[in-house]
Amino acid sequence: MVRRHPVLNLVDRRMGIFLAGLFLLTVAIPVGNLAMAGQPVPSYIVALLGKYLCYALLAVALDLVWGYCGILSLGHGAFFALGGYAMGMHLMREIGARGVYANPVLPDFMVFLNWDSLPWYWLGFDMFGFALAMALLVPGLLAFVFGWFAFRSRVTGVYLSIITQAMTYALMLAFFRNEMGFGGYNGLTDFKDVLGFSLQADSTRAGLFVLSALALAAGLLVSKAITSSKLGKVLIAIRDAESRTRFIGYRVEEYKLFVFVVSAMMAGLAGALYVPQVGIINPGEFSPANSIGIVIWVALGGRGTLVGAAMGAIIVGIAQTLFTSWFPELWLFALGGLFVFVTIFLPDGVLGLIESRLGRKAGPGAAAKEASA
Amino acid sequence: MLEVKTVDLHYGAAQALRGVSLTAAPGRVTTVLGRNGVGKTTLLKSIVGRQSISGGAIEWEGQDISRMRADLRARAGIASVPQGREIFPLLTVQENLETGFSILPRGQRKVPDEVFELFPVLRQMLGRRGGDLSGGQQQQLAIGRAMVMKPRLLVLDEPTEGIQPSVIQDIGRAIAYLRDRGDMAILLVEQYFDFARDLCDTFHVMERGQIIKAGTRAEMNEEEIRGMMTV
Amino acid sequence: QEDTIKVGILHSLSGTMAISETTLKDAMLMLVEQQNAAGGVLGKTLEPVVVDIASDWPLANEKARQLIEADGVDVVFGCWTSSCRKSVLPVFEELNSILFYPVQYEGEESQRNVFYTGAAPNQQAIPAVDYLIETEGVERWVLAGTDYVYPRTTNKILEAYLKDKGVAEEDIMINYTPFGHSDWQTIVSDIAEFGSAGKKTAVVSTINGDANVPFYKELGNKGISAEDIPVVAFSVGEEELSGLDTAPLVGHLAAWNYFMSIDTPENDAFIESWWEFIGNEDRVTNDPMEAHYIGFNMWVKAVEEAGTTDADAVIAALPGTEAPNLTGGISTMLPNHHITKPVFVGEIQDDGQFDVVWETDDLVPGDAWSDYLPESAPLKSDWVELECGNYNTETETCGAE
Amino acid sequence: MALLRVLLAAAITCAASLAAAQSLEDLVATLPEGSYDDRGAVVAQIAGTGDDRALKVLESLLEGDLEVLDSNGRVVEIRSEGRDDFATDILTGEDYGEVPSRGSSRIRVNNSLRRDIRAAMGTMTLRHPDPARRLAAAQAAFRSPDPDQAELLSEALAAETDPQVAEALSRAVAVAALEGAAPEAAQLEAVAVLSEMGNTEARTILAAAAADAEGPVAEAASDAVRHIDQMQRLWGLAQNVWFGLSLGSVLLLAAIGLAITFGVMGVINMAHGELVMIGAYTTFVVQEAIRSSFPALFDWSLLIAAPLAFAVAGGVGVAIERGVVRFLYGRPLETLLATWGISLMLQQAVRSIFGPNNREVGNPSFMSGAFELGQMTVTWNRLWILVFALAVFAVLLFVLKKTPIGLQMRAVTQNRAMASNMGIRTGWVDAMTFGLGAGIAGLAGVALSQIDNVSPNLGQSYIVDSFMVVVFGGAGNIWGTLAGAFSLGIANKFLEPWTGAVLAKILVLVFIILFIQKRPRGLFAVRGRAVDA
Amino acid sequence: MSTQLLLDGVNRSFDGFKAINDLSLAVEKGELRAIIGPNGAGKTTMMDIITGKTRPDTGRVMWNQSVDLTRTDEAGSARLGIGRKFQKPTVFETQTVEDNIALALKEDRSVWATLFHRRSAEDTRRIGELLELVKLSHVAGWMAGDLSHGQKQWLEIGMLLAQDPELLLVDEPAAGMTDAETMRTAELLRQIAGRHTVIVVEHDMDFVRALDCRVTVLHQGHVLAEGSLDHVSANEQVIEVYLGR
Ligand SMILES: Nc1ncnc2c1ncn2[C@@H]1O[C@H](COP(=O)(O)OP(=O)(O)OP(=O)(O)O)[C@@H](O)[C@H]1O
Ligand SMILES: Nc1ncnc2c1ncn2[C@@H]1O[C@H](COP(=O)(O)OP(=O)(O)OP(=O)(O)O)[C@@H](O)[C@H]1O
Ligand SMILES: NC(N)=O
Ligand SMILES: [Mg+2]
Ligand SMILES: [Mg+2]
Repeated sequence: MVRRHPVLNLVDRRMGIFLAGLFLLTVAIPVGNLAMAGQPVPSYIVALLGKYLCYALLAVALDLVWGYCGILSLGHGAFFALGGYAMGMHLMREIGARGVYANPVLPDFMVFLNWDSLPWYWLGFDMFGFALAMALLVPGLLAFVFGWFAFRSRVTGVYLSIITQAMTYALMLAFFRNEMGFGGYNGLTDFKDVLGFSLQADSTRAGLFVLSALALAAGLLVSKAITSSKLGKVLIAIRDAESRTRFIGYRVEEYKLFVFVVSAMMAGLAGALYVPQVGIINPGEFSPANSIGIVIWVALGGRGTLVGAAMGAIIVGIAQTLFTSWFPELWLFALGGLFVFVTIFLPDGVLGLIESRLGRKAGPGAAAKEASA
Repeated sequence: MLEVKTVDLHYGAAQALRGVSLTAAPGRVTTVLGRNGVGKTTLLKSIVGRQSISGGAIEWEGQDISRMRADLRARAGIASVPQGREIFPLLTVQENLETGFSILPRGQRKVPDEVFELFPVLRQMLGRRGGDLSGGQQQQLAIGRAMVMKPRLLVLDEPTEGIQPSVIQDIGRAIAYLRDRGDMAILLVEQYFDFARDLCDTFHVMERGQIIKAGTRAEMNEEEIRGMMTV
Repeated sequence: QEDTIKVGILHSLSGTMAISETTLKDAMLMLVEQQNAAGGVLGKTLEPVVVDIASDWPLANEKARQLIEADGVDVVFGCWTSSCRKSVLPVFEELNSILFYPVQYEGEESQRNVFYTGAAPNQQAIPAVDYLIETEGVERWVLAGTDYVYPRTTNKILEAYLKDKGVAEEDIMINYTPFGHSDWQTIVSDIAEFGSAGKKTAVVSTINGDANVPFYKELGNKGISAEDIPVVAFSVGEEELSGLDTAPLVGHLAAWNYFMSIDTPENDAFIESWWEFIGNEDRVTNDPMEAHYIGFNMWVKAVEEAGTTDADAVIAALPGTEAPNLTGGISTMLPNHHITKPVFVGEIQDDGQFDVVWETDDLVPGDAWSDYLPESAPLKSDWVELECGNYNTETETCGAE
Repeated sequence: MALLRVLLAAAITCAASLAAAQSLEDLVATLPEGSYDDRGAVVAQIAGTGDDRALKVLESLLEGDLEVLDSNGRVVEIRSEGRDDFATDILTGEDYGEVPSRGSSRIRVNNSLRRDIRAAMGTMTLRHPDPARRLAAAQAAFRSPDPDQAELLSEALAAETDPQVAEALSRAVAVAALEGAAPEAAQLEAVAVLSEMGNTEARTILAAAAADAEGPVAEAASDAVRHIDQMQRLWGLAQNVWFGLSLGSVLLLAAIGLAITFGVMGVINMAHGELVMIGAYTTFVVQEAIRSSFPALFDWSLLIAAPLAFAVAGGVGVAIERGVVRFLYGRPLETLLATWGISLMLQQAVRSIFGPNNREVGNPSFMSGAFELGQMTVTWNRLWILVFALAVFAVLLFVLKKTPIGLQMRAVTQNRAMASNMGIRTGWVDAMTFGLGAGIAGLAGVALSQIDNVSPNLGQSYIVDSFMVVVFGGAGNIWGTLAGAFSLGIANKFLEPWTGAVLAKILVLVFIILFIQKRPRGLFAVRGRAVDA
Repeated sequence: MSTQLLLDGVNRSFDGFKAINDLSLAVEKGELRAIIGPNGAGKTTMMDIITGKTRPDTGRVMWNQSVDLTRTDEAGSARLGIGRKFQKPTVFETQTVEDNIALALKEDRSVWATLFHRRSAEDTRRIGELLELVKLSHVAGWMAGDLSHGQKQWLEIGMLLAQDPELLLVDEPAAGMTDAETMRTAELLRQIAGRHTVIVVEHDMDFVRALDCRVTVLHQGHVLAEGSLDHVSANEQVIEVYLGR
């Protein structure tokens, strides 16, 4: 038998098909658009797809902690938003003197609130590298501090879920406040360019799209590497019988902290890629409902499957895009109905359906569904 | 009279029972013996309505109950002491016992004195949560809880597991007493050979989802059966 | 060549803002229907394209792009919150299309592709405060608002203005509450306390949306009457009042550029057709609806004048366009893309309507850049002569250049 | 302010002297003309005529019912019946029958004019047979003190029989005494009365007296100010506690249904808020029906709505349980997805049926207004909501702990299969439990309709707080929900004056996060080996 | 030989009920010790205290005369070398029987080590050996949740052995086993003892007899008697509260 490279070992059939599809999209769209006249794929579709891919990465991040370690975070939107803000702050600084008040340093909203200098926490964000690092580190650090306390105190189950929700809710209220220096309710907007490329150029958009796809692929592979290692088995053990895992000597809090931080950084990266593509980051991203939305994507796609989670995010994204245009006044019936339908008729999520159609077993076993709840 | 007729049962694709038949009559103790994982618990689950069967029939007092909901079977007089105790952990001992009231007419909703006579520890612990009891105490509670229902068929899955010797003797005496009263059929799954032999009227030995040996107590050959229960 | 002209309608039909914006969507559908009945525009019928932005601002951005790029609309009427506008603005700029924004806002903006038909702060807040000072003799002020940009800016402008007028620091109390705040006990009793210090006190409310109903209910139940401490609101119109029993609130005030109760033939006709369109005579009209009415009519005129729906031509044609408003005047689109509007102060009546107690003599031109904020005082917007939204009159440059 | 007072006083005296010159007829005829200020002067003159009809004219003007008929220029009082208006001549009482809505124009009043009218009416109604009117008059006199009226007030006080009115009058007398040059004894007496009154209004007057007056009066006044300050601090504390309890009762109501569906059953019921919303809309529908068919029953509307809301929301709950949730036991997290979907559908359903806007739900009279408790104002609706919340809690506690169905509910949620083996009809019990939780959510909706928006967003605004309360209190323990609701309510209300509402809310959330570190299973944690197995 | 485990004057009560009452007990390194006693005597609670699951109200629990076990948590005690089989079998239901054993294998339990861990041939051999021992080889690939009650008990024993702990706390290993298996288990534990310290709780007197070791009788959280099985079974009080006549 031919020995496969360890990275290849990570790619099972499910992941392989998904990554292949992703690769095709990333190559086909930009190349097609640049090569062919008349843009076969309109730029709004590119922007849309880029946005979905960011959501997909966020969903993968959540699935890593929820699907594999049983940490139902109702606050993952916070990590996403923090990553988004970090990038948003950089884009804001990039505007420079092109803002409406032509202030070379202060963003417009600060000028307009009579701030006379940049708050300390805005320093350094003029450098792209710094901002990108912050997009990973700030969510990571928050997750670390939050997780450090919560996991050591053995906060689990709904209690953990609710405090993560409290966390994102508190951040939302805090970011609403103008005094915080993040643009208040309106958030950060009016971005002009990134690394010198105009955000309105189709080529930039295509570039961001490709980057999002790469990030998603990387996120999937990293998550897969984690979950298929022995550590992944420990995580599942924690998910299913936390106390038992301790008795055989695993420091549960360390394991939880590890995935929680990795997941938060992934979410932060998703946020950082999302912001330049949608052109706005505002505290609405911190809203508890948004974070619940992420959970919904994962549940819909198939919890504990990674690829399913990514698909769930994309499916809900597409459904929302289509429904809000097709039946703008009644679409909530359609979306709500979809959720109910999936839970009752597709207990293993959409991916479960597809795979059982193809005659293969989904997820970490049927019994997983029962015990892990 | 309970009649299990060539019952098959599957867990997904795996078959756990293969054409199992047995009867349990009032006034008699029917035992089922067998090694770990041969399907004893599965058989009992199919009788009390926890697992649906895929072939054959289960009749109780002349009525086919194979497709009946579990609570209706309880109403029809079937009570069970499951493996693993299955105490309601957050209900007090008193409340655990009272869950059996739902099938009793209003006037009869009282915990029978014999429960406390048999298991005095339960009386001391009436206000304690079931989940806080020790393993053996929980086992006693599980038996007591089934007795509250005044069943006509009592199904016991390894009732002596985790119980101290003196209480095992009491349980043996209690089963004998219930049997001798004559109005109750008792179906007992046991690993504890001596205990089973002392109580039973008829016995069945299971192996890989099938009954490979059955007979009356008189026909029970210790050597042979012990042999069947070792690998 | 297409035989219809598409009009995008970009409002929230679900989520927190649906409560306000759904009506605007209906109003737009009515205006389009009426215009079609009157022969359409440039001989073509108008085709409304409705989408739901679900009170989600990144989604608004996506939908705006979709309307313009995929559906090919020639103009969009939409948004309520400033965040929505800020979110879609780059799209309109990039794809060079037109947005009509119908809600009163904090100002400090003028964009080539956006036409602001709601009030700028100088068309609402300042006149209302003047009224309270002059007519009610108010000397002490509570500035209460929801914690976001519009109230914050408005209050900043007002604070500067009041201090200019000699109001002392300790006679101004500023209070912010979160969105959807529903427990007003503490704040209402603080207001009562603040107002019982012997000086005539008024509340200037920039409390937004859902929070108003519990606020007024608390006010009514606590027995704080307009005669003791009047409240003047900038975000409470007929629609918000329709969720309230207004009997205890009679005399509290609101400042707008339109009230349903204003007695003009245009308004009567508008209300009649609204009732007919919506099939319910209990439905009210309000200021942002009027703003859409004006904006829509201006757009129709500008298109007719330009002879095309091409964005550049229409943008060029719009400044100077006049259209009757519903209160008997003629509003004009200014070079700064804001319009002239009358300002009214009305008192709440027990039937849920407002009774106008004061109005400006003339229409007030909307000022994009407030004169009361130091940074924006030197800025000026003129898309006709200067072709610039933020021309600095001191450095004589346009924005960043 | 002082200037205003002088002007007003001048106007009144002036009106009195002019009374002979101008008849009521002439004055009423000039009423519609001129600015609000002009109208204010005319009002003072009308009050000064001493004409019996003057009071009625002023009352009608105050109510905004006075209009001028376009057809004949007469000033009439308008009565509305449905959409139709009827006019009667305010002075002659002549009936002009129905008038078209645009056929008359209202004589407008604004706030300052209303104040003038009330002040003018004040002196006329000091001896009015209705004590409420006398009280209003006394209060008006207190607000616009006039030394010239001191005597009038004292006489009224001497003749007064109603203790409440008498108290108000004595206060009015006191301010008047302090304003004018009353003898020292009278002033000291006045200081005592105001000190007793103890609120900020009194404090302001006393502080002014302390500054203006001399000798013992000034001293007494500054003592009184100190006394009031001290009392107010105490009352401030009491008031915060009350606000906290009241906020707590709202949280309790919103959360308590969830304490069953989520706390007891373990169903992450994201549609809980929408069930509350359904209760509120039921109230709305009941009130609409009452308004249009039996207006006399309006005060009973909530009592009628409560059982209906329980039934409607409970019914919807049973439908949700039987239709969806029952397939998901053992997969509790998937109930999150399904109930979220249901909540979206319910929101949209309400939006489609009732429209996206707020609907008006009125307060019945027993829930309107407020009463004074020392220096605290307690609103009736908040008080009743607190009582209601506690009552609902008590009933629920009884059902869960003392009834067979309560025992069965708990048994089923702890071990569904075993419960079934015990003969419990688990399906039925599940439906009843979910229905009970939903029904209680509906009841909460009835109460919340009294203080909040009735809109399709109602549910969304409570869902996060409700989960917070249940979990903070300790899921599965309804005492925990009670304690959680009140402690969060009180914490919030004590923080709010210091930090403002936004920061208070943030701090409460941070507090919850920290608290859960200390007690990872909530305030009233279920402990023991049963749970950490 | 030195004292491996020492309990000294340990008390623990639950809501006023004294589950452990001034309990003192010393177990030597390599010793095999049986603990018997009535239901509710406090045997399981004692194990909870040793493993750090339950904190005593008062008293000392010393490990190797140096480490205070009242301060370690569950993972800490496991890392010191204390392994436990639970009375109620608890296994990782959604993982295979084989993985259950693999997770329990004595290996570096740090996050990094597990992340980069690759199963060695030695691991595989050891897993196979253990599966054989507990008679679960034929179901090695099954989800542990699909096992019967008795099979889960066996898996627990397998996991305990996989940890290769210094001290084995074995709570009712014979429950649910046939008589023959019970004897085999006793034999197994006797073999292990010596190299390992073993504390066994059991109600099956035949099993205890087969262990042939020192027996401690607990009653109401306190040591009632100690000595050989014959010695304690002759004790009137033990017969009264535990064995029955
Ligand atoms: N958390 C708790 N709350 C209340 N009582 C408890 C708790 N934990 C244990 N108990 C009580 O402490 C006593 C000792 O229990 P333990 O489980 O240690 O007994 P045991 O000796 O292991 O009994 P068995 O032989 O039945 O397993 C029992 O009476 C039990 O009910
Ligand atoms: N939920 C389940 N899913 C799949 N297979 C199962 C399940 N429960 C039991 N089995 C399998 O069915 C067979 C019979 O199990 P059962 O529990 O009936 O055995 P048993 O005879 O009671 O054994 P024990 O003596 O160990 O209690 C076993 O092979 C077991 O692995
Ligand atoms: N522009 C506003 N009202 O947000
Ligand atoms: Mg079994
Ligand atoms: Mg035990």
